[in-house]
Amino acid sequence: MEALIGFFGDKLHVSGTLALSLAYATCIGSLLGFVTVYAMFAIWMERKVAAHMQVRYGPMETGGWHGWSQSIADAVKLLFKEDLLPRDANQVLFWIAPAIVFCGVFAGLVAVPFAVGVQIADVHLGLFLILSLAAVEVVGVIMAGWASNSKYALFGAVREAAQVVSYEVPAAVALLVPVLVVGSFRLGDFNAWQEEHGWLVFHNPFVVVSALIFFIASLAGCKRAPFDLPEAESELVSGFHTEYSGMRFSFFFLEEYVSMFVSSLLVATLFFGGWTLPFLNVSAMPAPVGLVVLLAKTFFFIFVQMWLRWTLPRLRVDQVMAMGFKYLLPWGFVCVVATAVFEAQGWRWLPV
Amino acid sequence: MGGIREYFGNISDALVTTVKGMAITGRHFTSEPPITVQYPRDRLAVPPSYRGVHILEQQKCIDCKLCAKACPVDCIEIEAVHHGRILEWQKFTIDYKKCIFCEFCIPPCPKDCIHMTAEYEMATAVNDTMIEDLLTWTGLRANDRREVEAGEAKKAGKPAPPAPEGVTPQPGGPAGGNAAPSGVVVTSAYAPGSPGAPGGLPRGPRKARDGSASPAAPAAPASAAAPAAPAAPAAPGGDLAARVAAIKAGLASKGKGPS
Amino acid sequence: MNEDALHARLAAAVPGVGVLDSSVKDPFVVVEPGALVAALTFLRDDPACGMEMLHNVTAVERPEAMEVVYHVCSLSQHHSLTVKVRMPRPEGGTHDTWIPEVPSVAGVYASADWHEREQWDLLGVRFTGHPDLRRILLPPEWKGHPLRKDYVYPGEHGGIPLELDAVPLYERGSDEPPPEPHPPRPPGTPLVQPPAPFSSRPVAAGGRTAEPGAGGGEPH
Amino acid sequence: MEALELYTVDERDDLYTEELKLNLGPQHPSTHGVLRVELKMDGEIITASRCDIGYLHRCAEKIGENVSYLQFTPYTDRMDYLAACNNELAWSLAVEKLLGVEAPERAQWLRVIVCELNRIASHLIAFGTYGIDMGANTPFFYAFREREAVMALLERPSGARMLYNYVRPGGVAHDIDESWLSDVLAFCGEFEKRWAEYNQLLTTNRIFIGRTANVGVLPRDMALAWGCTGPVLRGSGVKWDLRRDVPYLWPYDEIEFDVPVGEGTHGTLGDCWDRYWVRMREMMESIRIIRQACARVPSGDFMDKAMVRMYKSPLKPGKGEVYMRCENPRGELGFYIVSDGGTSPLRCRARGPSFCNLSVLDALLPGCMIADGVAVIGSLDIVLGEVDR
Repeated sequence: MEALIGFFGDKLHVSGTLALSLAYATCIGSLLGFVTVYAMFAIWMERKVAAHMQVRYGPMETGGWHGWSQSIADAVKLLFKEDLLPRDANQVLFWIAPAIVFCGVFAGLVAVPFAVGVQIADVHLGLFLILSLAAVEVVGVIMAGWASNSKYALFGAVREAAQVVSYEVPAAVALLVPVLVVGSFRLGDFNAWQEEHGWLVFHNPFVVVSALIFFIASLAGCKRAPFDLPEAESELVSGFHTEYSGMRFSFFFLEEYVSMFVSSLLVATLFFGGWTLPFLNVSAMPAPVGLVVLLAKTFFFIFVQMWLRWTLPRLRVDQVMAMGFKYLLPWGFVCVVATAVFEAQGWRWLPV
Repeated sequence: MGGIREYFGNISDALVTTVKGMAITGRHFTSEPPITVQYPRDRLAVPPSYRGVHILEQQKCIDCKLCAKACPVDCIEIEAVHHGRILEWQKFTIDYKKCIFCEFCIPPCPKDCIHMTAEYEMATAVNDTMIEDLLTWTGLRANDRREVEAGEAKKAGKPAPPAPEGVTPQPGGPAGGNAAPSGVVVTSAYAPGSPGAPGGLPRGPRKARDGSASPAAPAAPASAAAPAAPAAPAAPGGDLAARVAAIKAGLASKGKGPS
Repeated sequence: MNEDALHARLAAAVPGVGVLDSSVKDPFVVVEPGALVAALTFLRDDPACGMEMLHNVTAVERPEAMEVVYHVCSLSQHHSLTVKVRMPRPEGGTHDTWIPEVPSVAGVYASADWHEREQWDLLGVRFTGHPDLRRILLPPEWKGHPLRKDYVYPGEHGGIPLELDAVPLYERGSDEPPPEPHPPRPPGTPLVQPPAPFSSRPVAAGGRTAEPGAGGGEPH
Repeated sequence: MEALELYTVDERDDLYTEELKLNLGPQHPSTHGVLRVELKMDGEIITASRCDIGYLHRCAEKIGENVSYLQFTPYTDRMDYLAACNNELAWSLAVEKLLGVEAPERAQWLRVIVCELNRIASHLIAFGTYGIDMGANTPFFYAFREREAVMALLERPSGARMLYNYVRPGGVAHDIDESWLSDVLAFCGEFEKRWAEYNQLLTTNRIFIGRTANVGVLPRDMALAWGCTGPVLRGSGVKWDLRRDVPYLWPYDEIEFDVPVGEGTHGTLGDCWDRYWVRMREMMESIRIIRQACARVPSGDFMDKAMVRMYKSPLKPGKGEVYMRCENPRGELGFYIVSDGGTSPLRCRARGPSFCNLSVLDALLPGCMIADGVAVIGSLDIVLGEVDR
């Protein structure tokens, strides 16, 4: 980010605030571009992964090889689709809800280090910022469910409120473990720490358990796989975004894939050593190599999320709550305490 | 104590069964090839015994209407004027909006002249086009017309009109190479031997037919729906005409007997 | 236990039970309407009969009477019995005037609940004492009982014409005359347009399809 | 239709709560057809439910009174369109019993094979759609892969893929080609491997068990009182299968197969999981039956000689009435035909198994959550064509 401001400063002889805003504009623009391209690729990838797991082909027609341009066609279709507004829905809330939902998750990407120098805002409380912004998205979903004046959407919104809020607690507790080991909230520090000490996952067994807990909690956070109750097709027709169509619906769709990306990225950065590789000194190499390594890990976790979605049935609302509070939370606390003891004694698990 | 064991049992059970389930879908993702067929391009092979669109061998049909009576949904309508043994065909339509493809119309036919082909693609946008006419020709063919007039003349006592020289036996298919018949000679899509009948020549945009004996080779690409040969004896146009001629000869020889 | 023994036990226990008619392939017992509930309760509760399940209730409209037939069967003793109730048709008893009354057995067998509602709905047999005798299959405001022999097929229902080939309402404006149907298709033009030339890939013979994209089709 | 009486004000001291009336259907992804259930909801819990059927009512019984005995056969296919052969079998046996005719031996064995194949296809749909009701979409596609093989097998002799019109009064419509029996045996071998896969993927899955065990428990006497039959009754522990207990087709006596019954392995006896597990084991029993039947198909004619004239002139059975019931994949399908000597029956009543199985729903739903309600409807495995006829 500073390099960008510097570039604007001397190349275009622009004064301070204008350079700052220009730099931010380019960053946000490039991030938005990256996110939409990623979302289209992820949607196509999900349809192909689901298809091949179900002995069928998936999109084949649009574009040449294996229907690669299916997502672009869908996006264009959604652009031209009629944007319905239910008769006595609450117009204002109905209109704002998708925006809030998308911004909540998209803003989380601000504090994420993509490669050695590539980071929009090097926030010292990066992890804390991302978690709190993820909570904003819940407000948008409840607004959508309430505003669309349909009983099924209302049920979806109420389930969303119960599930996502209650799964942020185990997620936060599970994240305490890496923070405790590394000692800082800044995501850059995690990469640096893991460069010399090796991947955090191999640090002690409880970090592995907390990684699993965080992965499951983030699944529930972005309403995926066994926890996709707010948009349960077989019960609630399509949950909170039943009444949405056209571009508004695509915002919800985009949000789901971006939150998948954020949570996979967090798992990769915090537990599996961001852009570091055990044998290769990646930070010495040029920035794109780190970016490729990080994205490879992220897409592996996104694949695992998709794999889970097409294997497991859906949980019931009370089972989701029970699992959150009876299984994930207690084990989260156990991991935190145990890691604290391990750190104090300096025990290590593997000779790394 | 049971609670604790059950608590840990749940955790291990959940993890083990999830992983086993993922193993199945993972194996399908990597090693099982997809089995779906991309429909308009590739089509599943349809067995010859498939019950699809009907086909009528009009020469053998004697307008007994048994098939129309046997139909549970009454979707067959037949109209023909009887001139003694000769039939002047108006229509033989099946309403495919009602037809349930139960093949009850096939067994009662005394002459065994209605069959079902393996053709199943009949989607159309307009309801009225679902009423399909199975006739190969309507009205009277030239040969039949002459016999009818000869009969009436004999009845009225006048001498029979002289037969034009060089009349060749009437091939079963569209009217032979003689004078343009008075009836509208039209070839139905699925009549035996006509292009487009399954197993027959590929169907394509139809050129106006003016009595030319051999069907002109249409330019449209080969897109015959049913690759498998249909059970119906709709052999390719060539040898069918020969077979029909043989039947005609047979009819002519025992024509004197009770028809 | 065969039908005769069953009938003997029933006739002994419950008054008003008729003779066993075994002229037909499935012998049946005719019971007066008044004794119906007692007979079925006995058949269900008596350990020797042990008719646990009433699996069918049917009303049959004969020219001379309306019969309601109850098929009960025992799962433990592997036997079954047909019990009939006959309501003679009053003279001049037509579709609109004659609604026969039969006591409901929904109290004895819960399965009778829906069966009786269906017979009321389709044949107009009123089952007195039924907890919730509403129409089950037809819309609630439907008039008449379709399975009656003298039922007149209604011309329209709720403004929707019911003739077989009626021009659908949405095609017909409220006032302007119905549009004349499309010109009939000249015989000979193919019913099915040739499929659009989608792509050049060969038509697969077996179930397996050629790998898309690879194996280009023959030139055209 | 008077509205459900909803209690409006609940005088809890501060919280003003109200019941919600929710319409599940007739257009809903998991009602297995056009079924509408009016639910009274207190939050996620269903407090009262009322089924509203009749959206697929075609009055087949009125048509039965206007067409001949042979012509009604294709209409019975359209009742339970997932098990067309079993419907035709019940109708054909009823007409044969009325006429006092017996189908030839080869036809009887072909009927057993074709009906058991159709039972597997029907149970495969029940298994696939039950997976979708629970949220797992993948088993559906595996189920349809096997069902496609069954439909291809049944297509060869009959000529149609779903509504076969193959079993007719007096025998079967066409003879089978010579390689058909070997293909059926090949399918049986292949199916067993796939069946084990289904269990590993869905049946033993902890989430699936959590969603179905102890849900929609149907006690034994309640099932009997409501007239439930088939896998719904057997799921509650009652060993009652018409193929064995009320023999209607003599080849079944010469075949050795057993009747799977619910045992309450996960949760109480008679819950959704038991009904599901009974259907899964019934598929394997059908495979056993098919294997034994394929080995014993004798040569000979496939349609009774005297009955062939029914194609030309309609049958005229004498006066009489007959009730014939057969084991349809969903339960006991019975045809009660009253004939007054004419060419078409005076009254032909079809007792559909789904009609009685569905009548239990109003008693099962109160107390469940919506997700359980969907699970209960799925476990009853109803087909609305048969409920509404």
